[in-house]
Amino acid sequence: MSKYAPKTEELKKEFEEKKPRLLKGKFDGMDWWDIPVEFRDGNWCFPAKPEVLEDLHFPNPRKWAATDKDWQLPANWEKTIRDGMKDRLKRFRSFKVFMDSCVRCGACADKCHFFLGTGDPKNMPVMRAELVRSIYRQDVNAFARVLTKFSGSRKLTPEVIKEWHMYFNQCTECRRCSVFCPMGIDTAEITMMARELLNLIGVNNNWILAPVANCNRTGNHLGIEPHTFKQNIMSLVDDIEDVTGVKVNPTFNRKGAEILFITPSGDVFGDPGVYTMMGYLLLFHHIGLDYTISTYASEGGNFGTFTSNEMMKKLNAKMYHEAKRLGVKWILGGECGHMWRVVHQYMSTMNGPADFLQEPVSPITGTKFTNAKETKMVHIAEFTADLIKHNKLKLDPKRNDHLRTTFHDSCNVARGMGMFEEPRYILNKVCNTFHEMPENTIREQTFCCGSGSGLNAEEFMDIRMRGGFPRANAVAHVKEKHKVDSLVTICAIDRASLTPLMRYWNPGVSVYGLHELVGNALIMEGEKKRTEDLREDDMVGFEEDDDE
Amino acid sequence: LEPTDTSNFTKKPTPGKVRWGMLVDTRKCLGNCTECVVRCHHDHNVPDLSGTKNEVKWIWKSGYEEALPTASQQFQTDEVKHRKVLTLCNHCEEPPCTRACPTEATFKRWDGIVSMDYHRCIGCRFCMAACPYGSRSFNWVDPRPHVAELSNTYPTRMRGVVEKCNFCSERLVKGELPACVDSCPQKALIFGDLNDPNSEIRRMIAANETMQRKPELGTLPSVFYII
Amino acid sequence: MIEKALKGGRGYWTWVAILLAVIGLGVTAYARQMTLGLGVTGMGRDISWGVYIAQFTFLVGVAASAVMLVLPYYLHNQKAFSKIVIVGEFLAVSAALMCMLFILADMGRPDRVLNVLLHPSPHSMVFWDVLVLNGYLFLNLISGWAVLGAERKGVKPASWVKALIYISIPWAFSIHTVTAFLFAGLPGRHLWLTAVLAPRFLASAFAAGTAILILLTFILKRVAKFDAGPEARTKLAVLSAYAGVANLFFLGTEFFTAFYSNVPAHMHSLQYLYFGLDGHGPLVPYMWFSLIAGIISVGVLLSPPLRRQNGWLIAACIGLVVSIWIDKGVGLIIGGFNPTPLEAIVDYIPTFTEISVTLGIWAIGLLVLTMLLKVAIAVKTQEA
Amino acid sequence: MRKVLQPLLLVLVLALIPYVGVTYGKLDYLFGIIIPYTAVAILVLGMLWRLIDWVRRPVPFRIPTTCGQEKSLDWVKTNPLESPSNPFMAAMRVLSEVFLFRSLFRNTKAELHGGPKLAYGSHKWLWLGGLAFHWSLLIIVLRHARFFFMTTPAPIEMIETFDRFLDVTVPAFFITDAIVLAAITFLVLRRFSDEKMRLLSLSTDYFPLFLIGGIVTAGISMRYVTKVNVMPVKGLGMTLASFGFTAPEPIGALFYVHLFLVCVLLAYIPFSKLVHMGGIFMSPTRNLPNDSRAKRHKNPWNPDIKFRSYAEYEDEFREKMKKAGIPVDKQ
Repeated sequence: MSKYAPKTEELKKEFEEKKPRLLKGKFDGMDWWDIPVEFRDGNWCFPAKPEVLEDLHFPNPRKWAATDKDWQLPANWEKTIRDGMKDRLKRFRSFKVFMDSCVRCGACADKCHFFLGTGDPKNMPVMRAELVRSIYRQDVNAFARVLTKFSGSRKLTPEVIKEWHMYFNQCTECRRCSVFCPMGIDTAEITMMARELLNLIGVNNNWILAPVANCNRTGNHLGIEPHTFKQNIMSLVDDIEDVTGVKVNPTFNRKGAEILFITPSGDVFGDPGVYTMMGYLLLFHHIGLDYTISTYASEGGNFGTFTSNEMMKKLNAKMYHEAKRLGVKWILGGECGHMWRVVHQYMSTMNGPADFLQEPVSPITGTKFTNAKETKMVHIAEFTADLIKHNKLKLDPKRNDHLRTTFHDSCNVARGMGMFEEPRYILNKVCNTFHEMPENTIREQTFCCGSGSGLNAEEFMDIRMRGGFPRANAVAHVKEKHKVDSLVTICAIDRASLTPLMRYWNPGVSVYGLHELVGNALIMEGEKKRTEDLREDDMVGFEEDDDE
Repeated sequence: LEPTDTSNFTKKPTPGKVRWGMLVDTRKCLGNCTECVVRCHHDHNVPDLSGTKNEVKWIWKSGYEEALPTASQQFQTDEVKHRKVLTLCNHCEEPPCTRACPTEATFKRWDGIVSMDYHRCIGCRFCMAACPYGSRSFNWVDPRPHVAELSNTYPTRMRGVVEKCNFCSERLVKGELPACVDSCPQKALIFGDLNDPNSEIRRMIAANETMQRKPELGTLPSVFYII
Repeated sequence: MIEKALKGGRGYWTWVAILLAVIGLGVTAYARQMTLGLGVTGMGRDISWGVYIAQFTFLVGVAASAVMLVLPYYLHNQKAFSKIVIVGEFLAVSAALMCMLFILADMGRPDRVLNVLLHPSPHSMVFWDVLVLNGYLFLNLISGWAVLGAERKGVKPASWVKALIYISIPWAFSIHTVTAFLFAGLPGRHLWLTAVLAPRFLASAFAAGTAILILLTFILKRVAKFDAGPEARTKLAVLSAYAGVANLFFLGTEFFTAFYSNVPAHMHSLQYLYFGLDGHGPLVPYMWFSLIAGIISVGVLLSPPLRRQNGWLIAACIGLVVSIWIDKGVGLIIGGFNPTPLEAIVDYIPTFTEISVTLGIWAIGLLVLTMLLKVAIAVKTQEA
Repeated sequence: MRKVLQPLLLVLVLALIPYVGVTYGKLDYLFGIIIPYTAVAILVLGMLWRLIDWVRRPVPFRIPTTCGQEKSLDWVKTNPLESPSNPFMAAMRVLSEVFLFRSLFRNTKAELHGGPKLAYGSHKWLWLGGLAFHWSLLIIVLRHARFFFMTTPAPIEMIETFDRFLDVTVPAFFITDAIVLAAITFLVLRRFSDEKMRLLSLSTDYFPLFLIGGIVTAGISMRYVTKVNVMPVKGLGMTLASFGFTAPEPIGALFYVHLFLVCVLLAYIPFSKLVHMGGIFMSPTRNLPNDSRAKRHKNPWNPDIKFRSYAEYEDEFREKMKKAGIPVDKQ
């Protein structure tokens, strides 16, 4: 369905030809550094436009393409890279320890979805790290320099940069590799470092940087201006009224509200994210929550994460800034993967302390969210699970009987937060048919959508479909065994990226946000007789009577 | 340890050339005499655990019916019925014990003696079940504390291995008779080469009617009894 | 898949804790035995094998009985057993492991156990028993694990797995045959010196082992909600019934041969067991209980209406297992040593240490079985 | 193949050096006194430097890899070991990694089947082989204490007792000798047998395996095959333990091969992947508690980044916000 992706049959044939092994191609007699880098349609992302780089004051704005022979690297780029590496080795113990400790045991080798999908040996996490480690040895470890080939060192050349660009844009920073590494080596960390280094010389990804520029200016990745933002949400309010007969009433930038709700902008704009937004609005209305939505801090996500730590901090700072300005007590965050990775592991360190906020307490149940007492930001799933546990919601799970669900543990929430039970608890309470995917593909071992960390570009569809293959394969398993037709996730990027992935590998499986199902199941006060879900699909058992 | 005289081992032994055997003349064996038992157990550092289930014995006296159960008991004299019979390992020609042992710890020597390698034995006691005569003993406990007087004529054994009469093979190599034979005051024990027709034992067997313990089992014991 | 055995609910961990406690008790007792020697047991020079070898003999049968699932399933394609074949295989693993542990416990010098292999003795049945038992354990463990792994992955097991399973079928018969030959090849032990011992071992093994499998299905259904299905249970009940009948028949032939021939040596052991001999009869009530319980249990199993009722079925299986355990474990071993070669009758009573070690080994076996079954059920009932 | 042969040849050459040096060069003192002290010094100083270097670098963010449910709501069952909520449990996590190789225990193997279909089977051979290798190595090293102490310490004596449980050879057979050889063999072969491992292995991955294998082989040969007089070894050990410099008594050349290879290993450790023995303690993904939302983690170099303030935002969009009915700070 995209010119950048091979036909499903072709890809299946490729997998069929190489089974049961995972590698694509023959490599006997070859060293990994001899394997060439090949850019073709579908396996590289368009570089950032010059104007975007200028907006962000990033170096080396120019027009170029990955398929160009000359990438127009800046003068002294070698020195820039080396200095940048030294600097980051000095500031990040993780980078240093990960460079030093890998024993190349290979436990991580078949754990990366990009390796599983492409069969490219350099997509093994250990090899991905070696791309940098081989330079690290050459430049940093004097002893190893003596025995170049013996220790796998090599010089920094433009080809190395191309290789870095290729393979560090085939890592979605999902951290699955680090789950299995006996040393805990996290290739996602190395990818972050490599991307930062590449950004130093202007090798980047427009699909990441354009939203970063947008978010910097308008507060959200899509560049939605405040009046548009409000209009979009009001449009959803109308839809909610159409479906339920209930008119919800969100407020914007309201000072004095108790809670500031922040969610990714995709929930306000794109399919199928908007339905999750409807779920939020219905939930808040159902419990009478005193909340407001900010058009200034209108983005939960943080594409700065995929760019640099500084940019991550810069975009994230708006949350506390707006919360302080509006005088809310605490922040409630919507469903997103990388948003919550940032909030959970980086936000307080970067932009805290948040002394101006109060320790989160649910106004409905009185529950103290002690695990968020420093960040003062609560995940919507924790919030909703608490409500359900205390029987504060009227739910009719039969309303989701037209859906047979399975749950996708989003990488960032799974391996960056450890949130496994709350969404499942909610899901089991709002729908009657939930089947787990195979054991080695869920929870801490969950597979990435293949499009996270800014790799969601259409021109990258080939790699996205390959990278998403393990996840799609797991969905195919439950689809075949349990007739699952709905993939539920709590990640905004997942809702956008899993949809084409399912269309490609598992036609007929739709992607849902968790709170969309909550919205379906909520019995609203004063609602009309509901026959359709939030997507206006008919609900089984709720068809309109012929009399009406 | 004192140096071993290897002169007696100048020739490689020929299997089947010699077969040691013993003839017990129960008529001469006194009922309450235990000289042979005492001597044997002393020389071989056999622990004294008699009276307990952990008893270890190489040679002992049994009742007539117990030693020779399949012999006819009908119409025997009271004296015979109450006679004490010296019992020890029969050093069978077809020993069930060597067949049973899983580690070849029990083996049959070139001279007919059924011997043991105490370092090989795993203590499975399969040999004890195999022996139809009850000739074997297991070291259920550490034997050394129960040896009243340690002798330097034979090494002690450790806990967990099976042991039995060895026809005093350590003495035989010096050309001496077994300790029990040597110690018998009544000369009731006749020891010799069963393969030598001119040996005393062969002549005695030929001259007297002899019995063996459970001959019907086909083990071909090397110990004979004159009742 | 081992991690499956490391997760569980309260009941599971409670059970594991109990087993570990018993194992601790057993290990302590074994340490005492190792330190002080086998003298701490009730065994002596006359009764030189005791409760350890008795358990070993019984458990060899339990291990062999897995073939009653494997054989019909793989050779005759009895689909009814598809769900519990793995249960049988893992029961065999657990039982074989216990067998070897009991042998180790019974050894005077366990540190020299490798001598059996370093100095191989083909003439010794113990040598072959070690081989077949180890082989059987690994055959069942590897093939069961491989089949389970393949099922976990959703693929067909490798072809060599089937080969191993087919090999394990005659191997199952061989382990008990070799065990029988351990006893049957000894001159002078008249109770064992019989051609019927091997088939009797097999019959009792299939009867008791199958009964244990039936009981296991009930336990799994209760504890793990894993039901093998009434069809499988019925088939097992029928197998157990007929094996039980065969076992009783063989016992009857033993009695006839001994008493009709009126050979004292042959009669004495049976007399000692069932009627007492020379004033010694400590096992008489047990043997009669075993006989009666066995007959009743087999009767229930032979009766379709009764065996269809779970209560009766469970009772019959328990009765049959106890009956055969008494007969095969206690009676056979002790009866074989009495009278002694010197025509004496010695009473054997296991000591606390002996019993503790026995319980500990049973606990190890149950723990291994629990964990293996936990893994198997987790794979077979996996939601995904 | 070349990346396998090179380290193998290197180990052989290294083994030859002391043999020739002692046998033909009479360099007992060099190989017995100087080199051991040097190697130990390199090891100690090198590892010290590594650790200091690692510790010196900051851990700016809490980035534990959360492999289990975090502590959130009271009624949610958490996994304190895989997602530790406090430093103690984080320490427990590290220790379980160090002593039980927990993450490797989780290992799976992905295979493609028809369909296409990805199947993930349990794959614990690496865990088992690695665990056996490391634990045997530790026990072997500990057992060497008998050369450096007048009387072997009781705990090590107990280790020896269990290690030589099997009574099959004279001198006593150490189980860990067999295990470590089997484990090394397995670890080497698995790097050959798997296509992925062949690709990702470097020469420096084979070298320590061959080196340790050489040490073990020399040691086993000294004990069971060629047999070396251990009394002067003990003498040398006591000398080294007390920092003496007296010349060693005559010892077989094989002992010096053994010792030299050990010295090479010791000296090699700080400059190789063998630093992983320390690195695992330092790994931020494993040694940090997952409590960053409850307890602020301080970044020593947290930069002050200028971001777009609300005021700037409102300045640009004030009119449109008014038109849409969105509250504004300045009218």
